Amino acid sequence: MNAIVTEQPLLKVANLGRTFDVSAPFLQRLATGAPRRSVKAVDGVSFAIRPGTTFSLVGESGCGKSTVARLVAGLERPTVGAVEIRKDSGERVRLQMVFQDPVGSLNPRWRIGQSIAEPMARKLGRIERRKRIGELLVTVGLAPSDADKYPHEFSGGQRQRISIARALAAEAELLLLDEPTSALDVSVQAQVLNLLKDLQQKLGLTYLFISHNLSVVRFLTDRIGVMYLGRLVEEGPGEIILENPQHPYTRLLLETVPDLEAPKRDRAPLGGDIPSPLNPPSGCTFHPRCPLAMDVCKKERPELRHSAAGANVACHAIQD
Amino acid sequence: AGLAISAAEAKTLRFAESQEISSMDPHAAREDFTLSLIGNVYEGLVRWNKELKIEPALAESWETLSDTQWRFHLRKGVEFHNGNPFTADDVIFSYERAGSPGSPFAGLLEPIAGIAKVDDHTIDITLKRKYALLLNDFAGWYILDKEFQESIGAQKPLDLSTNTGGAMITQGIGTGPFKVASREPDVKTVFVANEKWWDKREHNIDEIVYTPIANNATRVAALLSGEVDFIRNAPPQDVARVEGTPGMQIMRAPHLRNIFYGMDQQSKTLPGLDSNPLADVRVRKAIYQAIDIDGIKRSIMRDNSRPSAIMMAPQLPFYDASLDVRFPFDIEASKALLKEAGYADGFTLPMDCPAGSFINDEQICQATVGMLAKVGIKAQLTMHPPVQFDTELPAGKYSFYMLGWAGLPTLDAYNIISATFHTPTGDLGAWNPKGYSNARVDELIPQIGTEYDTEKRQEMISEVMKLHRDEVGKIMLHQQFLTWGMSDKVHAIVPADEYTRFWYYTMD
Amino acid sequence: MSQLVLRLKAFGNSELAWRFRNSPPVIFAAVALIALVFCAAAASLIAPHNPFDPATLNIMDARLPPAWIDGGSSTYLLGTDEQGRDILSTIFYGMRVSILVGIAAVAFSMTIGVALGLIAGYLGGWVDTVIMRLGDIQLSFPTIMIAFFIDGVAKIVMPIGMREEMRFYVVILAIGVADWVQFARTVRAATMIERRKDYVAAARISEVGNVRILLAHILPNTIGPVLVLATLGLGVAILTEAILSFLGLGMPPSQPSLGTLIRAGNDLLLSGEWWISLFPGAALVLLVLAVNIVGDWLRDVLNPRLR
Amino acid sequence: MTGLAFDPGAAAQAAAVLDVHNLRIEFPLRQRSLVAVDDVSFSIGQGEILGVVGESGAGKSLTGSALIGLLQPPGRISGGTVHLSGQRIDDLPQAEQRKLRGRHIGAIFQDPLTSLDPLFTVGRQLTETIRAHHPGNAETARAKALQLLREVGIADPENRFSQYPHQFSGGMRQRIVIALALAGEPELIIADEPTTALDVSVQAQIIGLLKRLAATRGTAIMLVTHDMGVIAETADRVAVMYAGRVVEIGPVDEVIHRPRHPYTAGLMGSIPSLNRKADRLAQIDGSMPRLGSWPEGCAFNPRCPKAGDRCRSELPRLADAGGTSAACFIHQGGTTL
Amino acid sequence: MISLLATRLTSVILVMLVVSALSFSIFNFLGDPVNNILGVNATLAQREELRVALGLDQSTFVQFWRFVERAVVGDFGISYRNRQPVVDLILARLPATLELVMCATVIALAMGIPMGVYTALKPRGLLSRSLQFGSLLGISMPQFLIGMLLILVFSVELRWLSAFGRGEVVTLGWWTTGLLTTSGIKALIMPTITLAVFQVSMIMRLVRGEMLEVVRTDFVKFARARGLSDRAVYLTHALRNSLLPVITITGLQIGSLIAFAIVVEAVFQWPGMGMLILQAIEFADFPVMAAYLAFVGFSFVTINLVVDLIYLAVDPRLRAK
Ligand SMILES: Nc1ncnc2c1ncn2[C@@H]1O[C@H](COP(=O)(O)OP(=O)(O)OP(=O)(O)O)[C@@H](O)[C@H]1O
Ligand SMILES: Nc1ncnc2c1ncn2[C@@H]1O[C@H](COP(=O)(O)OP(=O)(O)OP(=O)(O)O)[C@@H](O)[C@H]1O
Ligand SMILES: [Mg+2]
Ligand SMILES: [Mg+2]
Repeated sequence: MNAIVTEQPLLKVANLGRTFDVSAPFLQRLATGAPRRSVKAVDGVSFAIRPGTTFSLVGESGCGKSTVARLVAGLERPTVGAVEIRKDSGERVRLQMVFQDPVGSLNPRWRIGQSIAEPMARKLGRIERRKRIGELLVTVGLAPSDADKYPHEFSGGQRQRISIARALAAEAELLLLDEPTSALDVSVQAQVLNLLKDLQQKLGLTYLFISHNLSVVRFLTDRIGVMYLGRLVEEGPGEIILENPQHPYTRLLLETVPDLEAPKRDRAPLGGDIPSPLNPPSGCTFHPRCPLAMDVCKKERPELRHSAAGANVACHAIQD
Repeated sequence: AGLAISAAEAKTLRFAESQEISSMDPHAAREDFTLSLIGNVYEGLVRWNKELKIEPALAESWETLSDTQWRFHLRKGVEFHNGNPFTADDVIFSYERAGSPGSPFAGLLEPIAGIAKVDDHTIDITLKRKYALLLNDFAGWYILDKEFQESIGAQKPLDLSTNTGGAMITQGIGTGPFKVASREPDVKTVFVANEKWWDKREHNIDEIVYTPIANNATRVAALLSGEVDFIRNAPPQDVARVEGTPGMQIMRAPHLRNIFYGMDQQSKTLPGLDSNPLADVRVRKAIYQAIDIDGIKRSIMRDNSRPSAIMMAPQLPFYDASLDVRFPFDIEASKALLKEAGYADGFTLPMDCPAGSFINDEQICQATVGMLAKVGIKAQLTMHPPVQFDTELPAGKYSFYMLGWAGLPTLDAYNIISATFHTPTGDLGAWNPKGYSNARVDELIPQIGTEYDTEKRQEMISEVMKLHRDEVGKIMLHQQFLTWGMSDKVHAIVPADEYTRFWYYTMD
Repeated sequence: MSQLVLRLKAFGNSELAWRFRNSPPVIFAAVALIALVFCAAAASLIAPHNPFDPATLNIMDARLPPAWIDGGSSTYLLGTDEQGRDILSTIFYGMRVSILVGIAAVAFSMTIGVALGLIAGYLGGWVDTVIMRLGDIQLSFPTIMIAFFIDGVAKIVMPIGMREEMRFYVVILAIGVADWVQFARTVRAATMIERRKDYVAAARISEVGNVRILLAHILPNTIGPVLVLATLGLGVAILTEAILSFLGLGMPPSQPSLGTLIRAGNDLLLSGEWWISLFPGAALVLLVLAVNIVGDWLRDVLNPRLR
Repeated sequence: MTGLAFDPGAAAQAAAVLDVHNLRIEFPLRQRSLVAVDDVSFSIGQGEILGVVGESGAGKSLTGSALIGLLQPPGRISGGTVHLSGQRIDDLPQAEQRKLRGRHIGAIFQDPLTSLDPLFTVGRQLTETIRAHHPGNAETARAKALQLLREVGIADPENRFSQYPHQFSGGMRQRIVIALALAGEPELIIADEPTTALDVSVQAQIIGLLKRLAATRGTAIMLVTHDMGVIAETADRVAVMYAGRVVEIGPVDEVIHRPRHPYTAGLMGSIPSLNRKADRLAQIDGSMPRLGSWPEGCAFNPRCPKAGDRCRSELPRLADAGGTSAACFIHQGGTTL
Repeated sequence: MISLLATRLTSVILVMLVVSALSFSIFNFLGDPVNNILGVNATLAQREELRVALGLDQSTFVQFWRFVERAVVGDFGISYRNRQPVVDLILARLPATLELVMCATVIALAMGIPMGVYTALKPRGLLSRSLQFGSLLGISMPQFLIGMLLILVFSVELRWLSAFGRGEVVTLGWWTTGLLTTSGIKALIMPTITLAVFQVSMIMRLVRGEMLEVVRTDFVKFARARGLSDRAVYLTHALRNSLLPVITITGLQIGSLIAFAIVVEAVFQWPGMGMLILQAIEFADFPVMAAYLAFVGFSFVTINLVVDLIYLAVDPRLRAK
């Protein structure tokens, strides 16, 4: 949908992995002989985002979506793999992040003007800075005079707008949006989604968008990556994934989403809970819940392969 | 029924005091309190009587064979509490035990060259040199039963590094009027009357229960509430309360202890000054005359003190009342003296006092600070816990300090002047660090120690006392009073040396 | 200026102010506290006598009872002590020392505790382990034992002339050292929560340095419970000083605190001169009670979990 | 029990299990008193599921708490009536209200992680609830508890019986919460956002369970949520709340597809669709005013695209709007949107 | 379980190391016992001799090493003051202090918990308010003041209770108890009250605070929604959860009670460890001081361990792993 799709990707993530050590303290391990335990929060994730487009990560709680965002933001170091953020010119790409929790994402003791000013270029003068803050607030639909207020004087939606203003203040080209609307009411969610879309069109921003809500993803995204227990199980253009899902997990997701349009579907929700990431199932981690599971699924981990439908799928049961 | 009657008739004296008996071993410690209390269990060859005169105890009589040779005739028919007879062997054993290296009594017995047994009840003592105070010293040296000591493995005084003689902490066998019945250190010690005591029993006490109570207020409260019959040292401030309580009384007596300020008179400079004003007798006298000793007596001691001018209580032999005249309290004279000495504007004076060693020591020192301020001397008072004070003072760390001296257990001026008047050299003048120094005094002191002739001794002691007074070697304050609080059922004697000689006590 | 007025007004309308206006005991305690602190702070101006100018003391005036009792003198409203010092004035001066010791001790433990808590909470890992283990060990020794220890060391280390002057600092150290753990634990817990919050991540993405994040972002957000702790700690510190005084480890008679006064008076409890110990005792209890009531109220009001 | 599905239409006509009339909830604060819920009326029939939707702070949970008599003081019911199976319950004394709880009205709260006491086994919590309502010995209570666990779909109930809440996953815990709510065999269950904290796949399981219970047991369910999708899936009728009032109530199909109130309409428009990619979402500007600063007249008027003068001064009451009831003047003349 | 013991064990070792270093510095810092042992009349030579005998003349390091060596096998030497093995001394005083501390703790819990529950559930009643004020007063009064006032009233004026000591004690093995005699119990009353006042207030306030928070939690709300009786809701569910932190604090408090016992024992001449340490400090009785410190550190660690074990028993979440 954007004119510049042929460009080099702005963000490229290759075989990204992050393992967290969640072992008991050293002495305790020593005493009990307990082994070290670790969680593979992100395991071999690869994708790329072209400038001016949106890439969405979807998946259920704990599947590693936020960790990917934090790795990209540089808040965590990858255990393996690399994050490449580069423009053609080789210049550094400025990135910012918008978080899920509207309460925690702004320092409650700072006036919001201060918060917005924090990532601004240091060299800016006081007056210039104020002017810019005012402009940014207007851009996200607030008033310049709001700069002197404290976060608690704003509603959740307004606070997300302020976070977006802060991201824009850094003149970021890449925004990492970690469930920016899941804590909001639908009417307010619509406002924020519209704003995000407007900004992308106006400023040519690139988004890494994280959500567990497929409808929201559909509204905003160009490409989608579906994650399950730290791994990307399906990846491809939004339309293809949503309309013709290949991976059984993607299908399950789509099936269980309650839908206004087609209520009272006779859904057969899958039994079982998401396994603990501490000891994930062997082979394909989805096999215990998978209707298509075969013997090979228990032993071998499927690689992401291009499927006939046009997306990349990691499933033994899908032939290409 | 018989039990009830005897219980009703049995006289129990419940006694409390701030300290604790450190051990039942009379050769292991030399502090006055312990010696005072276990002096009811053990006896020496001689003892002090009610009037603080030496009288025969385990020795019936003695004579000098020469200047350095004494013969003692031991009392016959005396039994230890365990029934063993008392003989010359016990005396020799006790001499060897108390005089052994490491024993606190080694110094006391140092003048003795040896003891020879003549027969079971006669011994000869050879001195290294002429020594005037042998009997005084013997009153504080108690005799133990050789056989018993050997049976419990306590042939040597308690030794902390090897813990030999540990058995003596809770038990002891002597010849005295009371026996140790039971003892829990820090909690309770019970003595019972020795029915087989050799002496005529004047007392009617059957049992003494001793409890240490360190906190002054609690101790007085225990007396007032009737839980104890007798406390030594009712603090002056509580005297009126005790006297005002029906059934209670206070028995007063002057104590041998004199309180004074000692001074650094040797250093060239005092801390914080570029001179040593205290080296100047005029300054010492100025300080002396700035102190309102009668004010202290009235307000702080509540009349339980006697201002004194010489460091010797009237109760001691060789006391010379004509010398005991203070320089008057006179602020103007004091200022004039300071001006004369070149300190018209006063000076700052570091001052160090023990907290809790003497009666109301803290208050007296504070009051002194105020009094000195009136003549321009800014005293900077530091209070020290006694343990630290007693370590730092002999080490010469203080410039102006409070101290008290009684002359115990010798009860003679020699003890006082050798420790606090003599220029510090070796064992002499140990408690006079950097202090008073006078060649004539130093010359007289050893002579006083060896002179048998009482007239000559009196002359020499008076001379030393006068010199020291006139040169203001110390700033004398007062003689403390003993204020013993007790139920009026108790009839006690209050000797100036503060010893509790229970064999003179009776109870209604 | 008008900003200030506005903010004051806003404060006047705030929940806090409203709750305050509606709790008479707290108002009473706050007024008492202000009055006591004022008397203490202005002791040298308002006290009728200067009890610590030795030159003005007269031992003849010693042990006078309060003015309304026979033998009392109107110059000495609450009577005099054994040195002839005015009890009312010694209470003012003593309160000043008590409050100063209390505040300084709390400030000391707060500074150490907050700093260590921030570092432990933010850095985590072995730094955290070491600091918190240290805290555990520290907690194995009750305040009094620590005070004994510090006191003992100070007595030996310091030259004789300085001991008395330095006492103030030694007492502060003795009380202060014992209390840092509480602050550290509180701040550490708060820091661990705050550092995971998204605004910290946002700051890190914006390449704000660690020190600035700690001081400008995290510290202000942990300070609420710290202040409550500090207020309550003040009461405890003043009491601890009194207890140390009772055991002979507190302030010396030359700079007496309320505790020192009570200890001196304690010996006179049975003597009939009750005013010498009772009035300082009452002042101490009143002071600590007022501090505690205010602190307690602050904790209830500021505790988000109780809303 | 036949296992046959209940006919909701018929049930609504029969005596309503719950009948709320003009309910008003107040918070007496400082000087003034805040009215958080006002003029709320609705009824739920046997086996019927009434969905209650609305933005955060609209008063959904308060209404639910008021019905089970668990309003947090100083909040109180200050007007209106509540009838349960024909009996008035809002004015009952505390002790009587307590007897209703669990026995006649069950409740399920949002967070299954915090609804169970962590220190007691699941079995203990179940049996204590059962025995609070039904006389019987420990044996029968245990049997009943196992039966309940089985009913809510817990596998291996015998083993699970003696486990502690932390040993269960979120979805299972919510099942246990439901079992506890059912323990007294109540006629009505108030489910306050029972699925919000759960993952979508688990969410679907819980919704299925609730629907099955309504159908097989005939329990009336008030399902509070702000997820329209869940409502569409589950509810028979739906009440839309805005600023403490019900602005529209009617059969779920009507409300979703043919909303009569401008707020409902805006709400529906702002939900992105899974099936169609929209360029822009229809959004309602602004946000719901906070409690205590509700505007004069219709509370929605500052955000309403169709607001007129009357809306700014006068409060519209719920009235028939053809198909649903809506509180909007547009329908007072009968015109649809 | 084992891991818990292991963590605790390391902290024991850590604490003990620190303690021995601390105690040892005390050895070196707190002054010289020689004067106290020998009295003022001892000669310089005798002082020196005793110093050598006690090892006080040796280098700090050598002294420290000797100390640690012996401390490891529980030999803290011989008290300079009581001239008894320190360990015997501590064991002899232990029952008195423990009895006092335990009685105070029992009173604190028996009164503090119900008072806390009551004030949390009925915060506005007159009784509640009085209790709360009382508890504030309780934490605002220094113990020695309470003790002295009690003595003044009940011993001196009314002559009901004993102002000092433990009264008659009964010996049971190495333990001595005053709980079996009338005079023992009478003697125990005032010190226990003095020591407990602060604790009662603490526990009450703690329970109240926890209760207030727990009562607001979802599971209490849900328990009420299930139709449980108020008794079951508050006294079973709410109280049990409120008591978890109380366990920790009570553990910590028992430790500090041992310390505060110093003050109470000093006022009432209670022959326990507090008196022992006070006298030891007065006397520069290093071995006792060191052993006391070690004992306090050790009991803290032990109490912590017990607290952990209780937690383990009470909180199933901890038992999981
Ligand atoms: N700092 C950390 N230490 C240990 N484990 C972690 C850490 N951060 C994340 N994890 C684990 O990694 C996994 C993925 O977490 P992540 O937050 O990325 O999931 P998510 O998909 O964003 O979930 P949600 O939808 O709940 O936000 C989880 O199992 C989580 O417990
Ligand atoms: N205890 C209380 N004191 C004061 N106001 C309260 C209290 N409880 C709730 N309110 C207010 O009542 C209003 C309705 O709250 P309620 O919890 O019913 O909202 P809700 O519709 O359930 O929202 P959500 O979807 O966020 O749960 C809110 O504005 C809330 O702030
Ligand atoms: Mg996430
Ligand atoms: Mg709600």
